[in-house]
Amino acid sequence: MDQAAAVAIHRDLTRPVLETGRGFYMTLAALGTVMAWALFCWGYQVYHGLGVTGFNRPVFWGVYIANFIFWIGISHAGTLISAILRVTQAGWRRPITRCAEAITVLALMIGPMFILIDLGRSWLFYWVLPYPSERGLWPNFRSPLLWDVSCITTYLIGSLTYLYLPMIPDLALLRDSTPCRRWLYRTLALGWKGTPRQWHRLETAISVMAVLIIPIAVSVHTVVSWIFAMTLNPMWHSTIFAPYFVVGAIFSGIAILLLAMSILRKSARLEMYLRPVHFNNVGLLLLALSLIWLYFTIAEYVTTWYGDLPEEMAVFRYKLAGPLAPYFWGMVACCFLIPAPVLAFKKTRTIAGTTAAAALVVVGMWLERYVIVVGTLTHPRLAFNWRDYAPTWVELSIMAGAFAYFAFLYVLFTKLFPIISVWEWKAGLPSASPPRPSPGATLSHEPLPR
Amino acid sequence: MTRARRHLMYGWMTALATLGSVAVWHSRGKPLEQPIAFSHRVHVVQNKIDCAYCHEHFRRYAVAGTPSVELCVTCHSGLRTSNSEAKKLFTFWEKRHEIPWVRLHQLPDHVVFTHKRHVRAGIACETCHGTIGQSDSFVREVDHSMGKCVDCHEQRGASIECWTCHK
Amino acid sequence: MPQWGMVIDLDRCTGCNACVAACHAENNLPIAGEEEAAKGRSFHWIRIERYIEGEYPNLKTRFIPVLCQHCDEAPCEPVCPVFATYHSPQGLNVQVYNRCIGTRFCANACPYTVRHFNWFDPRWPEPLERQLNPEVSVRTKGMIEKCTFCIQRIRKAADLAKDEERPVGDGEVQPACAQSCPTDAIVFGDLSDPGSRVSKLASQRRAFRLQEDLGTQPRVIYLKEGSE
Amino acid sequence: MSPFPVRIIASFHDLPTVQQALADLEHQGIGRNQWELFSSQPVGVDENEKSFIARSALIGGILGAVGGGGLAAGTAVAMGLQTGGMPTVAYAPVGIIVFALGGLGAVIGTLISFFAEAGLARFPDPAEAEIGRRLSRGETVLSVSCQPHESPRVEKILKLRGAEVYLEA
Repeated sequence: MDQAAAVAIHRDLTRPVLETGRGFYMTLAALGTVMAWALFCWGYQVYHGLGVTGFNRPVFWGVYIANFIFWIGISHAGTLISAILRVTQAGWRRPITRCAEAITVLALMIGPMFILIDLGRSWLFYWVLPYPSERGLWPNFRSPLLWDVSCITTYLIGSLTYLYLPMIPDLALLRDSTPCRRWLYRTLALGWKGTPRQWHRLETAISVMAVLIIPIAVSVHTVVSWIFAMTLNPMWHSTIFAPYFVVGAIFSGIAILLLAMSILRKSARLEMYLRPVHFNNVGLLLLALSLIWLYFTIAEYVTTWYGDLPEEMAVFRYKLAGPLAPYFWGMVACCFLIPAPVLAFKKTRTIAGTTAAAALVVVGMWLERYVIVVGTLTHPRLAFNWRDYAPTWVELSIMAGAFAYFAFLYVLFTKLFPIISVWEWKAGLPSASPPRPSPGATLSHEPLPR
Repeated sequence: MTRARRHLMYGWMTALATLGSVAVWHSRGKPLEQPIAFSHRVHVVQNKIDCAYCHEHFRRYAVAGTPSVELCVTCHSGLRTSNSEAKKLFTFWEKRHEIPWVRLHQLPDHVVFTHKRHVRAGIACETCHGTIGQSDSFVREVDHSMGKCVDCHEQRGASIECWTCHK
Repeated sequence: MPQWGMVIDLDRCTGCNACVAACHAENNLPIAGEEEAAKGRSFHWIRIERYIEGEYPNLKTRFIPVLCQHCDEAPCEPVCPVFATYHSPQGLNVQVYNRCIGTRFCANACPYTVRHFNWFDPRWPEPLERQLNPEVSVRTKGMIEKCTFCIQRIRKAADLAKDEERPVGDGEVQPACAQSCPTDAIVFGDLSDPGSRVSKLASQRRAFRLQEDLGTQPRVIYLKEGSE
Repeated sequence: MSPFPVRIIASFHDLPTVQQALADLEHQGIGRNQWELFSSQPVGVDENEKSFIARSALIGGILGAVGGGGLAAGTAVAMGLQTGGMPTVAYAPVGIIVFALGGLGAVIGTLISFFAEAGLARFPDPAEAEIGRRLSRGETVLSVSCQPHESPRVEKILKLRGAEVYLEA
């Protein structure tokens, strides 16, 4: 490989790690303020009880659970997409895999937080973990919430591993070349030396993980959907929910990945690395998912409408023509009507076009979660109990805090670690096809000077 | 292992041991101050008075009950005691005032417990109350932890269904 | 082992709400207050649902007292992650308040919407806080609660019967709602005893159960209103 | 104590040159056990040496699945509480836990065997700081251990291939 090119890549990709501008601190301060306010709101809620939210009977869940599903969905950005691209050996994946995997790990730190916030007695959350206690009490594995605990734990550990493994050579690189935070990189690089054996084992481990993480990711959103589908409630008790949620998750994941790419491109000056072709390709993926999402949505709603069961139709009408109609039609507009044409034409599938479409999809998918959770709960089977729901300032503040927290963590991540894999990018250069044969053993012998 | 590392480890071990002993000491509890320095030992061991004589409700009710000042006086009026503590009893008696005994055991609100059922099942007082009958002081000896209850219920084949004990 | 059940004769129910009040007094139900009740946070372990049929002036109002149905195949039970709700051998669907962590999953899973959540710590206007029942715990914020079939009364009757070495007799246990019903519409007893009053009523042809098609096997059996 | 007292470290600009140098060394009787290669880029290795990672993932997965099944079924039996008319051990939930914890076991198995095989998570050798610096500049580093009398010859071969050589005792 060209030495100069390697040096340039190294410089470009580690620049965001090394150079810290005023914008960085201002961003962190702004996000930190929102987070502090949200933290105060959460404290307020724990102190007074969940009554400070807009929940009531029968709407026992609301914005919090909608956010839980939304963030777990976002977490499908990374690992799943990057795993699929790796397994299919798509060459254009190189600049976006780590960016996506980081989204996964960070979103997985946000999502389960909402379950904690949603608990009536948050301080007892550890009762859902299986551990021996003097009471001899264990959690109930029949509960879909325990399935979630198990699957999300697995997914979090799996995606952390999957983020970490390809990062080791870059951590070693930073350990050896940066003047700052060396202790961090030395600890995390674990003594990586770059011997052929290590490289080979790394590639094996990454490919094993890529295969493992796909079924794990699918299982996570499957069990998230089963929280709803396992109940008898109208328009929750649906067999389509598991694949519908998985598709929605990948859909919103790709959208947030596009947004992250677009922001990073500008803020970290990575125009040379995140090129229009990447936006084009990810945009096409987004288009495909938009169509699949539409198909699932139609399948879900048309069967309900045709079946015309009174309990289900109550929810159906509330969503499509009742107070939730703005949310529902907003979702349709944001998930399909606007982004699909934008993504379908080459002329609009530009960086700006895909970014705008992605932003809409993120909003649309949040609306979808909200409509699913609230729509059904407002209309339980016994009509005497029907009631509306509106979130209060506490819920909205905590939700804003979660978004700020995610952005905060992401900014911090890009500050600490190169967001584009340096070694993978170098390995992807055309001149750098690594020679595969065993060194020393198979090369021809030239006459040697004595 | 480096020197610093070893020191750090010793530090951790000391901290853990300290924490552990503090926890043990704390759970043993301190003796309670009562309005009269009453001694169970004098009554139960020396004078061979049955628990039921003073804690008279335990066969029939949920609570065992503390004796009324009247009950104390029944015996003590016949005794020529020069004990200063026993004299305090008569000041309460003369004022027709119950002795404000400090309660030793208080189960949480969510627990159902009746002395009656346990006594009728043949459980001796000492099984839970330990050696308080031989003691001069008031130490909280009863283990109120759920594990203790469940273990005993399991051993004796009593119900361990949640609603047996929780309300 | 008795299998507790309840029969509610809708023909006799006048919708007077005596059962609701009695239940409040017996089971330490907090008073939500006007403002909270308007938000849908009232507490009534038993509630009288009103359904109005017809157009003015030809109206007919129907009442159904709805309480926890103590389903044999209760949808609320398996979803609890911490076993705070489960099925007792006597057929009661029980809620262990102090084990509840407040996921509210059970409340969402219940097709009868009879579970209540403590949004705040309980409050009683003066002097109602002085008439709390010591045999029923006071639930704190963040817990789910619901009708227990007045389990404290069942427990008391069973305790007495055990002392006297006999089974609990029919009619010996009366939940507060049944006791206070002026028209005797609510009958409680052992469904496994064919001679009990509740069994006899339940075997009438008028008997039906709420949302029977869901397969939840409720323990509360309603008797249809007579159609003249 | 290594039988080779002298260690020569040389850095090259690219991998093909290193391979030529290695061929030269082998011709001179310096075998596989005497050199070590460090690269900032993926390099191939002898494929005869099979990795255990995939099998370790499988073993971890099986252990996790068995553990998960045991945990879910064991809990149900130990608690013995009936819920929703379900059997004590309900198969569908157990299956889900088996799947989730099987996945967890496989991930952990992969991670552990990767660390073990790649020789990671060990205290680094201080000489590697210099190697690391050179790697971070995009160079490829070759470290050759040899007897003192061989060292001039080795050094010469390496230099002829364009390496920057520095000696280390």
